[in-house]
Amino acid sequence: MKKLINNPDHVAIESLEGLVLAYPQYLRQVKGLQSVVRVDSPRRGKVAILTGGGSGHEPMFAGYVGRGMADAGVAGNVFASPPPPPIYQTAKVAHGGTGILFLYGNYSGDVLNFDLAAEMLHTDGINVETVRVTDDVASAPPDRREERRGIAGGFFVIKIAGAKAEEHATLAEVAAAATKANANTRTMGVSLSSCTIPASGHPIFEIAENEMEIGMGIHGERGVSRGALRPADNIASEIMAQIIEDLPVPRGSEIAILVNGLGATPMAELFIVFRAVGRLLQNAGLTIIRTYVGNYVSSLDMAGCSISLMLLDEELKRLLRAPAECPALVQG
Amino acid sequence: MKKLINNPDHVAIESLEGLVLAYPQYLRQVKGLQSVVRVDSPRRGKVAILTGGGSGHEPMFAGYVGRGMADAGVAGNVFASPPPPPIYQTAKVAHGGTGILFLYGNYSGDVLNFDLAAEMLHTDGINVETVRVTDDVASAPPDRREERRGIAGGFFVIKIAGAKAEEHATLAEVAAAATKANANTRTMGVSLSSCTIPASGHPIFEIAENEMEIGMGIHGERGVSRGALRPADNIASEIMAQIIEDLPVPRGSEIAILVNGLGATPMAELFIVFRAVGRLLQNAGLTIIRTYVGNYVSSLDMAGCSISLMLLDEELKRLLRAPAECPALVQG
Amino acid sequence: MAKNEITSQDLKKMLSFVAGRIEKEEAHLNSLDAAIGDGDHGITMRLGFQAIRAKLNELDQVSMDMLLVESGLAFMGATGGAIGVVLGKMLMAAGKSLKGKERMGSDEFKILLCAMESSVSNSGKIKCGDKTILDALSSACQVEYGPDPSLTETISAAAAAAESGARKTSHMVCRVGRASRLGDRTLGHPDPGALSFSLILHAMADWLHDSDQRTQSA
Amino acid sequence: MAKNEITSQDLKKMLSFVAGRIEKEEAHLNSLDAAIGDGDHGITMRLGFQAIRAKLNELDQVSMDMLLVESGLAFMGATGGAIGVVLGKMLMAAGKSLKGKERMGSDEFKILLCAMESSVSNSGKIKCGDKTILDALSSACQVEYGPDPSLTETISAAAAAAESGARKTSHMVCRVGRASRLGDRTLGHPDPGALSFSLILHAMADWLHDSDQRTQSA
Ligand SMILES: Nc1ncnc2c1ncn2[C@@H]1O[C@H](COP(=O)(O)OP(=O)(O)O)[C@@H](O)[C@H]1O
Ligand SMILES: Nc1ncnc2c1ncn2[C@@H]1O[C@H](COP(=O)(O)OP(=O)(O)O)[C@@H](O)[C@H]1O
Ligand SMILES: [Mg+2]
Ligand SMILES: [Mg+2]
Ligand SMILES: [Mg+2]
Ligand SMILES: [Mg+2]
Repeated sequence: MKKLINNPDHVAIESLEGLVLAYPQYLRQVKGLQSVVRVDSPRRGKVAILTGGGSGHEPMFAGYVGRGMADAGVAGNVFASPPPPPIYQTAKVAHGGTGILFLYGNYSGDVLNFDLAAEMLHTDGINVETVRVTDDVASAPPDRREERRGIAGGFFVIKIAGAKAEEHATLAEVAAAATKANANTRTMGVSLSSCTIPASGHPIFEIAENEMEIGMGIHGERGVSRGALRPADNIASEIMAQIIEDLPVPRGSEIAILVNGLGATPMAELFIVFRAVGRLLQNAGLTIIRTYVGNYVSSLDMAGCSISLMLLDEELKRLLRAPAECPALVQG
Repeated sequence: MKKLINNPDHVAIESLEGLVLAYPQYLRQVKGLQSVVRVDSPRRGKVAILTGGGSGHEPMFAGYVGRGMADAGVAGNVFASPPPPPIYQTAKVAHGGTGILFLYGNYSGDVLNFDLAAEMLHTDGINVETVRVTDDVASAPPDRREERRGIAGGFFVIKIAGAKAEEHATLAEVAAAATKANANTRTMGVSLSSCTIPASGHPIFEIAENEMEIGMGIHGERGVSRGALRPADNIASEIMAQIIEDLPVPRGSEIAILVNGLGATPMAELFIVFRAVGRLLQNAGLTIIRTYVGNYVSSLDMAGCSISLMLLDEELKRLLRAPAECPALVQG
Repeated sequence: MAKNEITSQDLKKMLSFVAGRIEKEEAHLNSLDAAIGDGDHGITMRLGFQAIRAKLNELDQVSMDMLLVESGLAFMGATGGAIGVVLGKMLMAAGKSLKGKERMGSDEFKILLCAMESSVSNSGKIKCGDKTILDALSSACQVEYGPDPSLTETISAAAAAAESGARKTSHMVCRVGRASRLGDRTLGHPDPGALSFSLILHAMADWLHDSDQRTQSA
Repeated sequence: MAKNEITSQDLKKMLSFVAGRIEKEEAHLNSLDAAIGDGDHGITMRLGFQAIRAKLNELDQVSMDMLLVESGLAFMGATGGAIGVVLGKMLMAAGKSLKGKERMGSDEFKILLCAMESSVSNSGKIKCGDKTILDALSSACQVEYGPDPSLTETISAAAAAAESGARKTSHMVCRVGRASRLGDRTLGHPDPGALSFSLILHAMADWLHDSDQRTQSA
């Protein structure tokens, strides 16, 4: 294991502290906690969006806290949901009086911890709605879509919910927009290498020098097929075929695309993948309203990428295009 | 070698095509060439900034073409300067009638090719000024600073020159701002792994599982010290000490910082490095006007990072803060 | 004769001993979790028990029930993840079952086990056979003891049962947790949470055995 | 008797043969460059000669000088990097030295070598001993020939001299190019560009030998 770190047990907190130090214009750390809120929190009258989950997916989650995005981000240890107390306390700091949307990936650890925190907030009389991201096509069949796990598509859901909340929508409206964004988003990834949890020091799975696995999850969960590494064009078309089979997108539709690096993938490779994706989509008669290419939701030092597609309607298009300013996204 | 690519000989062009397809709002490809210009080129009356160099450093160079940044970016093959003809032709497309600034890293291949292109443009009666980036502290002693190579600090120089040109400054003024930015910028890197040129398939140098090299260049050029991998805090302080020794920065100075990933380094690690850097600088009584953390100038799939510091005066501060919109940087 | 009861002071020492054991098993638990989950279970357990140990050092003259409730809170607060809530709640339920007691003997321990089991199964989401900590816990609850067992005998038997329950999870397919989407790939590997629970009981039994010997030789 | 002159048609075939040889040496040249530079020299040479080959296929009935000038332009345009300009200019200078000639014999070739050398050393930035292609090129220019050598003999001797010049670069320290900052680390490794040049001359000599044999047996 070769990492630019100090104590392996302090990776989550030190990375968060670095983020806060780098972007004081957008966020501040909640005192004593492994969490951040918008620098201008609480915003009175605005629904607060709280996101979070295990660390190791930087810049997710805390990197998406800012204007037009989330109000709060709570980081657990590497690959572990944060516990209820910091979720609860961070929510209290971010709450602007009109309720809170919990927005996170659908993993049982996260569900257990966020649900407990939501109960504690309810006891305090604070309204909490929850939307769980379930964009990973590979993680369960279509008839059990609600069991799917959440991966890079969570970026789109935060973007949409954040923009909706910025319009001073109600909690129900913000939750509805997030639910729609999630329902319209599909992601599938490909892994070329394992990742290594700092405190463990060992790769979490084995993969041969010439192998890749399509559909692998961001914690090494099994995907849909393992085989010899193929050219980027073939990988892109296999992934897009799986996505489009799961979410039929009629010709003429408008969409957004995210080609996401898992942590150890050079930008050049992501652009080569997007080149294939973009051409496929143009040939399918789709209009790409906006493209995002980069490290948006990582898996520690895993090599590989994921492709996320969000099908847009007029509302989603408007919200996607709305301005945003946070460490991991600036859009005018 | 495990890469998301197609033909190894087509990495440079396909990555550029992907970039153009992803960001049609900022740039367009020059027909038939491995180069891009701003989507609204030529901008009449504005000095055009042309940057370029070998591929493999994505998002440098083409990713910095856009408003408030460069007007044109010419990509060579991996680690090879582009030849004179595409530089010349791209310059002609971008030229707005008031001259061109050539802005690139100081490598003999680049110097040879860009100088030839500049001669060709002079023959056509077009004014060309050249500023070569020489920010790499490790590459030559202070008394031979003009021999130093250019690495991640080129990002700052493009940002400053781009903002200056946007103010409709003259060619001489833009060149002067770029020269000042370069004179005020220092960078040093640390490598944890080699990179592999796609068409070669072999790592360009060996480094043991527990080793790192401080000061190594972005093509594997030897650095100042090789030794056992140390904690991020120690690496950061060693690099900062070398930078500050080379460019004394009085207490109270204002600076900009870039913590740059070399291609295979997770964001979490970059934030941990910046945490150390930021604290050191605060303790040194310096004010960080703006921080950039991410993959700004990569070295294919090399693991490691570099730290760049630019000392600001009033003009540089204004230009640094000016808006910019290009694939690799959006700033309001 | 085996010791029949322990006090709050004993429990404190016992928990600290368990913490040490869990820390030693970190790498082993990580590798079990890497096979079917995300490879962090040993780390999480260590962090949780480190937090328990730190909390125990703070607490002085605290009743048995509060010792366990505080341990549960400390564990949950320091870890997160699935196991944080599940084991945290188990410890709190264990504590509540001892409310008003100054000593824990065999009977109290049996009740405590049941209380822990309820805290997991009452969540409604998990049942036996889902390949979780519950499979080890239920096995421990179902032990049939001889007449009037000592606390040491009770915990030893529970530990053995938990271990065999944990072993049996190898033949189960995971339905929940970060491992749940692996489906059949989880066959042949035991559930790390179940194994952790059996380790905890074994460590408790070992501590009691040692303590019994100390008493005898004294 | 060795063939004494070649025509434009011969030159075309010869260049194409050289291209094939260079392609075969790609990995070797990369590894030489990896030792002291950025590891791309073999790739660049292959791309350059592939471009020359493509250009030659386009050109029909072209004079000898234009053949080389066009090859130089093709090489430079397809490669970039330091070697693109340097070898590109060398080829163009070689072409210009043949202006008006329909055949190249030993004398023409000696003049051509000198023209190539001037194209490099006139840039003013490079001198012998700087560990570049120039060190192989100058060695080739300094050969003392016997009386009235054939073209084959001339090129063979030049190739041998270039090779020994390239070998000697192992004892030099790099001053320019992407390798220049390595300083002493470049000691003990030959310069890849110098070696490429000797490979080119060797391939030309080999082609001539084969061609001479074909002529004899015909
Ligand atoms: N919903 C659940 N109910 C009960 N136990 C669970 C549940 N989900 C997971 N577990 C237990 O947690 C263990 C995994 O713990 P750990 O690896 O620390 O957390 P995570 O799954 O969040 O990475 C599993 O082996 C299983 O025993
Ligand atoms: N300024 C120069 N003048 C002459 N030859 C040079 C110069 N710089 C480099 N070379 C030659 O170019 C070779 C390296 O070529 P190559 O690796 O293809 O280009 P780059 O150095 O741009 O990666 C060196 O071995 C040397 O012979
Ligand atoms: Mg986990
Ligand atoms: Mg090169
Ligand atoms: Mg786990
Ligand atoms: Mg080279």
